[in-house]
Amino acid sequence: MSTLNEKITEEIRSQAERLLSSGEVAAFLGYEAGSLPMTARPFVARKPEDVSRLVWNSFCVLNLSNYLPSLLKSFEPQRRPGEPPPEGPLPKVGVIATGCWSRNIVVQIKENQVDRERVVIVGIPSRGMVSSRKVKDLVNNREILKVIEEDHNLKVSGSDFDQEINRWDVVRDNCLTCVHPDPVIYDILIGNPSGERQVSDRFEQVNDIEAKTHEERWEWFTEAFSACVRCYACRNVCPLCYCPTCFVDDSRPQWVGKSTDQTDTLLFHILRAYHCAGRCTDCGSCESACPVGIPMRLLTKKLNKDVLEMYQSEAGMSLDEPLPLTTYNPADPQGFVLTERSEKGGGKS
Amino acid sequence: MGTTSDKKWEPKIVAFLCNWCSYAGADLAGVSRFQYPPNIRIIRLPCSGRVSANMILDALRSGADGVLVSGCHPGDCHYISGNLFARRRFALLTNLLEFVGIEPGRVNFSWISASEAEQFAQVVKEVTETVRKLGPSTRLVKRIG
Amino acid sequence: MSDISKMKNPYKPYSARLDNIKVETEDGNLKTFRIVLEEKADRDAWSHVAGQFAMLSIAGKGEIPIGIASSPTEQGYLLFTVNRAGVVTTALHNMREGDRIGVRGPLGNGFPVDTELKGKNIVIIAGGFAFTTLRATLIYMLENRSDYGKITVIYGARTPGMLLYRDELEAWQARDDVDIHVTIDREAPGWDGLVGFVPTIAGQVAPSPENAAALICGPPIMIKFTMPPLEEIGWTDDQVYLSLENRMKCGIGICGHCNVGPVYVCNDGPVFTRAQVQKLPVEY
Amino acid sequence: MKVLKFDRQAIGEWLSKLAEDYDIYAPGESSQGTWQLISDYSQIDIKSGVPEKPVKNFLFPQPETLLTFSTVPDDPDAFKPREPEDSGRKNVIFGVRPCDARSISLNAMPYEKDTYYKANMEKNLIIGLTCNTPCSTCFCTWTGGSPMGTEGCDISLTEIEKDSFVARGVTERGDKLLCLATAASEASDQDIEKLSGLEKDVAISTDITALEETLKSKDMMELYNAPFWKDIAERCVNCGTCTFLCPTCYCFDIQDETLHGRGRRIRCQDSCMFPLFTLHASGHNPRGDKVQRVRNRFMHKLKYFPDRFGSVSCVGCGRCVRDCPVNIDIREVMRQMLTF
Repeated sequence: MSTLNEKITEEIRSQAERLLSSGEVAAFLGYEAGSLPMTARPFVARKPEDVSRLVWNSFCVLNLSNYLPSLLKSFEPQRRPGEPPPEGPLPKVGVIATGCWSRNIVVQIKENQVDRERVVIVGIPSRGMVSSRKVKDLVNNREILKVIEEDHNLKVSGSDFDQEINRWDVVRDNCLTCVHPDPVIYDILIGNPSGERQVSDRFEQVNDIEAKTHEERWEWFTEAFSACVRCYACRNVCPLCYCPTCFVDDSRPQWVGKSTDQTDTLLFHILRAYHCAGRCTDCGSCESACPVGIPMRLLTKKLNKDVLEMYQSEAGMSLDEPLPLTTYNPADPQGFVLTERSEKGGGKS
Repeated sequence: MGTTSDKKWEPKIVAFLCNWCSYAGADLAGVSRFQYPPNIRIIRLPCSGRVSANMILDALRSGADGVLVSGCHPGDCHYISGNLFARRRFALLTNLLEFVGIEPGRVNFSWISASEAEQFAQVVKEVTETVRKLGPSTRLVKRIG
Repeated sequence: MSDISKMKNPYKPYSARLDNIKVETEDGNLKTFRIVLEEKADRDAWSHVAGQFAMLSIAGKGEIPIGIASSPTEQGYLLFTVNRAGVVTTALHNMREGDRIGVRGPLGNGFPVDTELKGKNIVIIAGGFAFTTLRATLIYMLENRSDYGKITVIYGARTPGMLLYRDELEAWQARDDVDIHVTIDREAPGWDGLVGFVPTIAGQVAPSPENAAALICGPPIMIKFTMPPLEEIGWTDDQVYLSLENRMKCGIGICGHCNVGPVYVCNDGPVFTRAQVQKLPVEY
Repeated sequence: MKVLKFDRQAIGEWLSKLAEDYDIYAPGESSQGTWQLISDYSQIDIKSGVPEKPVKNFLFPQPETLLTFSTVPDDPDAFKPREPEDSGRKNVIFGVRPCDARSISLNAMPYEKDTYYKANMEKNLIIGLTCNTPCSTCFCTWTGGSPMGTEGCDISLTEIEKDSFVARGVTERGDKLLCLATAASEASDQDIEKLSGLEKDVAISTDITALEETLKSKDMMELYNAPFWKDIAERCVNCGTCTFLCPTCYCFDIQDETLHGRGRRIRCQDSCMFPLFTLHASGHNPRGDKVQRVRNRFMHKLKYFPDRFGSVSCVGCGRCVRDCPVNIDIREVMRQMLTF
């Protein structure tokens, strides 16, 4: 009996092989096995023989669409700024996409970072990815030497322990509160769509923080973000972050200092999250990539909540709808404006 | 903006005003001799749509005790819709700042037209009083040495 | 462990004053700053070799590595010709005579004017605003004229207005112990000198490689096209000295910013022979 | 050199004694092994293997003020840099693993002329803790270290059996600290035997030998031009996780900060993974491509540094292996370089 993930892996391989050997795509973006338990590596298959390296499991935590713009660009002939794109069709790239990843591709298409014609999207309805941090916590941070994944359990073992963990207990928080596990755009679908998920309160973590006083919130914020080393892994694994010069690298003016000074670190996180407003799909890459466990996803989740409540919009749900911050409604809530205080409406949390 | 312990603390408020409405409103307030607190330092911009989160946070980082951003009333923007786009961004920003624990009232927004001199004076009074009650800003203020 | 109190803090600049500021080029983007160290002890301690650089330090803005344009024989002051490009250079360009800056150095190796180059025929080839440390070198050599054989200078800029040190160029051209070829890229009204790119002129002047060394500073593209005509008449890579540039922070071979493969431009350079550079990755 | 035997209580008493004159930092029980200012032995977590953050954060404080100056124009000393005053307070860093401790002396080689680094070496006393059970990501023996190593330590502590430690003074100042341990006893011959037994037994199995020599014997430009860099770099996201967590990544940036009439020049850790690291003011970038930056990091550690200083600039702590978001494993890179 093979597990669900093994079946999906087989299917990915055969689709990738078909796409690569037919020449339909020049490269196929997926995952291969990592060198440690609970790791998987983004991998670009370029030849049909590469596809045997492709895998699918619960540790494919980074959003593959992050690699799409640069991978597509690598197949374009080099040109100077301002030079028109070359005539004729350019090579295509195949990519695996779960619900949130596919929504990020939609955002990228809308922001002109990805050409829909040049991607072959292999959709996979997501069963949620596992947080290795949660697993480590569950085994009291003992060293994990082996993890065998079954459909509903993880068999975790170390030099002096064996433990069976219910997979759902260690699924990442963003996946636990995800309501759109199915890809919103795809060319090929592997597995069956699971439909919209019912989640009792998808913004529970945000609500908990909102319920605090501002003193408590400040305490939480400074404490939770204090370990940051400014490695920018959260920024660099984010498919939304593609600016040629990030605001943290601006020198004229220099918006934030470069050291791990508290103010500079906090400003970085506020502005990074803010730049994702209306675009973030809560894919959880940032939190998964963070080497020191900072919950920066809560900031984007708060923005997602406000965008949904105030502008009835969720990032990347359709190719037709404009991104919420590129449009407006004359009747948008403005209760936060001093001169409009008498009006009813949202805007205040 | 040096901290002077011997003198009584007075809030310092950075005001980002759009050129066409709020700045003109401030101008008219002056010409019309409406009294308002001298605590604001005005920065004129073409449109409230030009005000970015970076600027607001930079003011706080540099030690401003409060920030006021003011533009034309919705529908009156010189650039037709600059303030309507900005309104969405400001709503999200002010919520996010409060979410991380910045005191409500540090960062303020208003719509003031070129003819609303009295309202301008009123808003400045209100913001100054709010910030005065909050006391000197400490969160997100950069400290060196 | 060595006694730290006896070590010199390598990050603390000497305080200095801007003594004179001269706009060099017609676009105003290049200025020569004459600076004087504030403390007599610092002035006395200062000693550099042509081709070395220093970190100019503007408190509050940062530091930048700039080649020293004055010769060690010019006593009492230092010259730096600075192109306005980034944060610090812009701040420097906005400063006035009398303002305080910092200087950290001298740093790097410099040209081997007192060793390998002695007794040789010297060819100096410079393009654009890379003439600065070569000016220092030329003046040093002219002051010690008998130590060197024939000295040939080929210097080019886009337009007459973009030439550095114009007064001095004229004075050198009047001397008979140095052969100066000044060229501009295209014909310009009022210009009766040479016209053509530096590599072309270098090919025409064609100095003999016999007991000679060439010091070349300029944009990478100029260096690239200057080499073939020289190689044609027998120049080899170990006769050619280049000065590399890279982003720098510490200037003393620690911080890692300026490395070209295994070497640090700041400490192992900035002067390398072309033969040395050819063995390095192209990371400059 | 002194060799003492401690039980938990004796260590606790000793640390309390030391806390009178020193700030004591150790991997904290409540912080998943990050360094914490501790006041009580019970707060220390010595089980968790290599702490999350490297010991270099004490030798390159974040940020470190190099100079201070006034920016008030009327001040006659405006913009005249001064060295910051030193509080004189010293730290004891407790529970430093041999890999981290070794990084201090490796980094000291390029920092030979750096007064700040030297001062920080004097300011921080290192109490090492040897590894009886190395982690699966540990490979200190590949790079010239050992799980029982004492290099870079002032005192080396070994748990010879549960809650029973042997402490060896490694440096003179380490010995002086041990003199304050009144509740400890001289180690017996038996204890020392146990210690040497552990030194023989604790091992990290590997087929990698003579890493340094082999790498040094390779041609630099051939390694530089090797085709495998492209494959390694393909999945790299160019974040700085590896560099900031690496105990031997020592590159730094210098920044000026001013506010309200005061200014300081600081240095902070920097990462060669960032494009900004090499960007010229002209816009030209000598390492503008991801693959160039990835290659530079590994070449620096494994080729340029050993060619210049003799050792590879890696202590095998495994932090980058463990925390790289895309699982770039330096052990695989080493193998590729060795077999190329």
